[in-house]
Amino acid sequence: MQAIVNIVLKDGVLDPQGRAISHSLNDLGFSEVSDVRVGKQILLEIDENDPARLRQRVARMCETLLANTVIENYSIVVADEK
Amino acid sequence: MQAIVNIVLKDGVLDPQGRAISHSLNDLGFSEVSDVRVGKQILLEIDENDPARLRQRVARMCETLLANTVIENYSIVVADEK
Amino acid sequence: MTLSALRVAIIVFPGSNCDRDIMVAIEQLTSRRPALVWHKEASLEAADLVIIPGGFSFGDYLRCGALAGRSPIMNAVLDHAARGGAVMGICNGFQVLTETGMVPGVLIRNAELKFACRNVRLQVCKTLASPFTSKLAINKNLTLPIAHNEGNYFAEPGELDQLEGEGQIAFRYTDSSIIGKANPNGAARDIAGVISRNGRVIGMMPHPERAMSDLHGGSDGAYFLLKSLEALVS
Amino acid sequence: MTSASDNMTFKNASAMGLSRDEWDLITQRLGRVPNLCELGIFSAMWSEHCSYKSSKKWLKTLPIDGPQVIEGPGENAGAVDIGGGLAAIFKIESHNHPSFIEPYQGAATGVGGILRDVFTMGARPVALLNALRFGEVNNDRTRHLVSGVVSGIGGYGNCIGIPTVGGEVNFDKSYNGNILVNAMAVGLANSDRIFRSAATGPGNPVIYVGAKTGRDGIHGATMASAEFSDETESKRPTVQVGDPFTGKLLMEACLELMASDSVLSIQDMGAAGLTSSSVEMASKGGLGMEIDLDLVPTREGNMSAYELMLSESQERMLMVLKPDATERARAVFDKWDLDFMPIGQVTETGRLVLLKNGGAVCDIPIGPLVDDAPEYDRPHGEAPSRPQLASAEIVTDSPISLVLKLMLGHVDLASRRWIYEQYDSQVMADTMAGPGGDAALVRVHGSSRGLAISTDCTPRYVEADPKTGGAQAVAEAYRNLSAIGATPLAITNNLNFGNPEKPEIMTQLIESVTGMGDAARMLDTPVVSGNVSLYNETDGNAIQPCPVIGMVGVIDNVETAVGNSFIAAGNHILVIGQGDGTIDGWLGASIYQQHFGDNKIYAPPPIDLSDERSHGSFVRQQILAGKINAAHDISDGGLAVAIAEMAMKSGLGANITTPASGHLHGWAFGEDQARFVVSTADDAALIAAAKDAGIEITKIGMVVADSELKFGDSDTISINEVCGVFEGCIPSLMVG
Ligand SMILES: Nc1ncnc2c1ncn2[C@@H]1O[C@H](COP(=O)(O)OP(=O)(O)O)[C@@H](O)[C@H]1O
Ligand SMILES: [Mg+2]
Repeated sequence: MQAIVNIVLKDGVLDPQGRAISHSLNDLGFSEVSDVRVGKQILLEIDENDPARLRQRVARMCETLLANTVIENYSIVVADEK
Repeated sequence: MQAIVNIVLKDGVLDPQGRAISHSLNDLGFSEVSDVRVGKQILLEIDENDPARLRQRVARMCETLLANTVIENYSIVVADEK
Repeated sequence: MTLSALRVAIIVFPGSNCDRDIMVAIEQLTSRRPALVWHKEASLEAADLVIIPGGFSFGDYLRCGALAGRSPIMNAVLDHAARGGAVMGICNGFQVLTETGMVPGVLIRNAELKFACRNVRLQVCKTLASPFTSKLAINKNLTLPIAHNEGNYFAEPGELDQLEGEGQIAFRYTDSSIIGKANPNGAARDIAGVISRNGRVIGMMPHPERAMSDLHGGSDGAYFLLKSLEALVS
Repeated sequence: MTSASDNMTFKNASAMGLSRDEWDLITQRLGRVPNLCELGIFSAMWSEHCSYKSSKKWLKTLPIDGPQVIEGPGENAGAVDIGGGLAAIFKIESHNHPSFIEPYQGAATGVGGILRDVFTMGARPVALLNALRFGEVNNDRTRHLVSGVVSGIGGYGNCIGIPTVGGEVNFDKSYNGNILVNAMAVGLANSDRIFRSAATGPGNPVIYVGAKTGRDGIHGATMASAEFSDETESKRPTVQVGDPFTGKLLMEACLELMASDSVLSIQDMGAAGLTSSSVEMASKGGLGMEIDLDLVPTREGNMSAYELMLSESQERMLMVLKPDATERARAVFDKWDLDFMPIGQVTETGRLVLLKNGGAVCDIPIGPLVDDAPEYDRPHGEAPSRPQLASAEIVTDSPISLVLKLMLGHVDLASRRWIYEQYDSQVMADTMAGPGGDAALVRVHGSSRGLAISTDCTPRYVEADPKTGGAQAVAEAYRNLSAIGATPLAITNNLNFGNPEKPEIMTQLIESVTGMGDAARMLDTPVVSGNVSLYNETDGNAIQPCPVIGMVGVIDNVETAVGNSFIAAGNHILVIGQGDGTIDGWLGASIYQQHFGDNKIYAPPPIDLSDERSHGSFVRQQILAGKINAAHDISDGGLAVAIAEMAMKSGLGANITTPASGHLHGWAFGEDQARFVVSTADDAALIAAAKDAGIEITKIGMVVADSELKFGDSDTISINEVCGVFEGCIPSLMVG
């Protein structure tokens, strides 16, 4: 089964990358863009058929490795739960 | 309005980061993980009220800047269309 | 034409940080100071060689070279190249060139996911006619420094075959007594530098401007640059 | 002005780390109780970090003068004359705690902060170094911290384009819960164009430049007190995130503006952000300042006065401009896409007045903030006396080559390549000797002059005997500079210690500062800047004390410098600072003891400062005279390790004559001080010169073409084999 982890910076944490992209988009004529934040999306292929257990395991992975919980929040999407 | 752009590497494009994460997860005891791909998620705040036009503009941003279509695929989620 | 008549323009983006280094290197060889051109300029004065220097243009944000590749000055650089003008992209400059499609392929994260700063040994490949290789002996070895986080050259296997077939690979990482693996970043087929189909544009990861004399620990960079400049004036 | 509900009590002050006496002093000086913003400002200015309240008394004992000194401690960084109308401007600073919480960002912002200290003075930064201490290496947490810190240092330095040319790192379990990340930056300026921070000219505009202010790193102590929160907005401590790209733009913009005649005074916003920058500028100028907080550029909504004043958002500066320079300055910052905002003015009142929403939210006299900052003479005792370890008690008779292999695989001796290859050590194209040598050597751009730089400290010596250890750190840096042929000029220091409220920690601090001062005086290297980091403890256990020295020196012609790699077979190998008779070797507190001894703390090798001075000068003179073609100081691991390092770098081997009697291991691995290994083509001339100078010297062998080290007649090991151990250690530990 597949799981997707979306990782975004916590509110208030500076996102210099987003700021630079926002500037560039404005310069390229996309003046309607007022803010950009950049996150990560991690797609996991996992041998596990039970969506609940899958979600639980992925949450563990986020806490141990995938997310830097000091500055990032994560959310998990389990494909077959959708 | 908000738009989200998800950017993933095309199949066949090497993903060193995904591979390293996959290894690490296996080492950490998550042996059920068989594959990991790392993508980007770009959250845009845009002054535009028409979802269709929004999507069209964001697609232009992707083609001009946000994605490198040689190696990346992108998909657009427009918040209020969901 | 003499070397001192050669007009070299160096493009400067916010975050470029090897612009001065390559300027000094070129001046050392030609006795003529290259022009520094700010990225917001829309036009480029006539130049015999345009150099896109190393550094972290726009902080390497989004993708290395992506934001720089869309700067106003790049339209002028593309026009220059379309007219057959010579362009050299070093390190971040190489990344800018791939982002704008001026040379094939892309540069992704180093396989070991670490920044790598050290000397590498390169082998000069047999290429199509190009000022950047024509005066170098085929199979000659050059020792040059690298310093990058995204130098892992990638293209589809079919495209790689084609690049090899057409003679568009300028340099490969090769075995060395230097400590560490020959290929420092996982680049496909050990590719360290490629040239465009017309031979006039080169993108390379190593930094010749950091190997200009024995005080730098070697002068192969001076040798490579001098041979390229000589080819451009002849 | 202060609404009653906003009145603070001692409880609030205590939550911000202030003592009862300090609280009483504040209310007495103000003649009333402070409000939240005012109290925050007092607590920040009177914190250990800003006020040096525990260390000030002792820092005053350090030598700070010399003909070379242009600017001593007190400014953002120190400045020394290096000749040719130029000044080297440098400082070291710690970012220990943030790096433990978030290693990448903590280390990155540490580098960004120290760079701002240097370019604030009008200097273009030309080199970065660091001093790192981590816990036991066989530990996932340590690995995580090492890789995060190293990539964070590289992440900032590589991007901004300043080469990281050297540093040092040790591992010890006392750092398990409290790592040390000290970053040093060195810059160059014309000696008559140095900028300072004292505000001048009442009525002159105060300008905010750089990045916008967010809620980054706001004073952690207040987070505990929920009653401060008049908004529901999260008040959790947010980690400061470095933005080297903006840092680069800020550096270029500031240097461009400072080249014009516009800036009167300038100060970066480091610890305690807008608070310390405004207070320091006003206080140094003996003036006041009025700031309209509504004008401060922000990236988050609804920031309170308290948050605006205490935020530690990165890449920001405060400047006082000449009255007519505002538009010229604005154009420069526009070009670099940076915020530029006049937010107030210099006043004559001697008060800090902050306006918000049309009213005053702070009105306090600046004098007490700075002059009345507490200064403590904390209780201390005497350093414990340590037994001497006799070599006979510990040596074995294994062959030197076998012991050498073990030693070179010790994490404190092994190659640091895994670390320093992640740093761009060559950008700016003036690095003549980067990491891997004794001192780093950076050419002054466009000239033949060179700056030599090294960071050093041996915490196990400091722990065993803080006075000797403090002196040794200076002496080792002095030796590292001398070994490349450079003349040492001055030092910066970073005092990393545990909780100063414990007498034994205070003793360590005082004794090491005393040793450091003695050495700095004897070696003519006054202290021009520095930083103190206290309370480095977890669960009541202090770190091994670590007073790091960063030393800067000069060499007139970089071409005359030598490295620590053998040059040619047939050269002679000699030890300077050691006579034929000295063969017992000092093994107490050595790396050899760590391998073969017990866990007791023994006396470290004694330091003879006059020997350090004369041996260092001798080596320097002989290098400049072309009589020495390679030199390496003897430090951790002793003579055999020094020789092995010179051989590994060159690929050449060495035949070494071992002494006929005495303790072979003491001879090979003793850490006696004030010694160098050198190679020369003309041994007779060098020996004669040493005799003339009254310096002990011993010929111990020859450089050979075979890639082998040979000790005595039959003990041989290939360079490949030692290299494998030396280079393999850290990479394999990092894999886990
Ligand atoms: N953290 C580090 N960052 C950069 N360079 C380092 C670091 N640690 C060690 N080095 C480099 O490795 C070499 C050996 O370090 P060290 O053993 O501390 O030298 P020494 O004993 O001469 O002081 C030096 O050139 C030093 O600059
Ligand atoms: Mg040394």
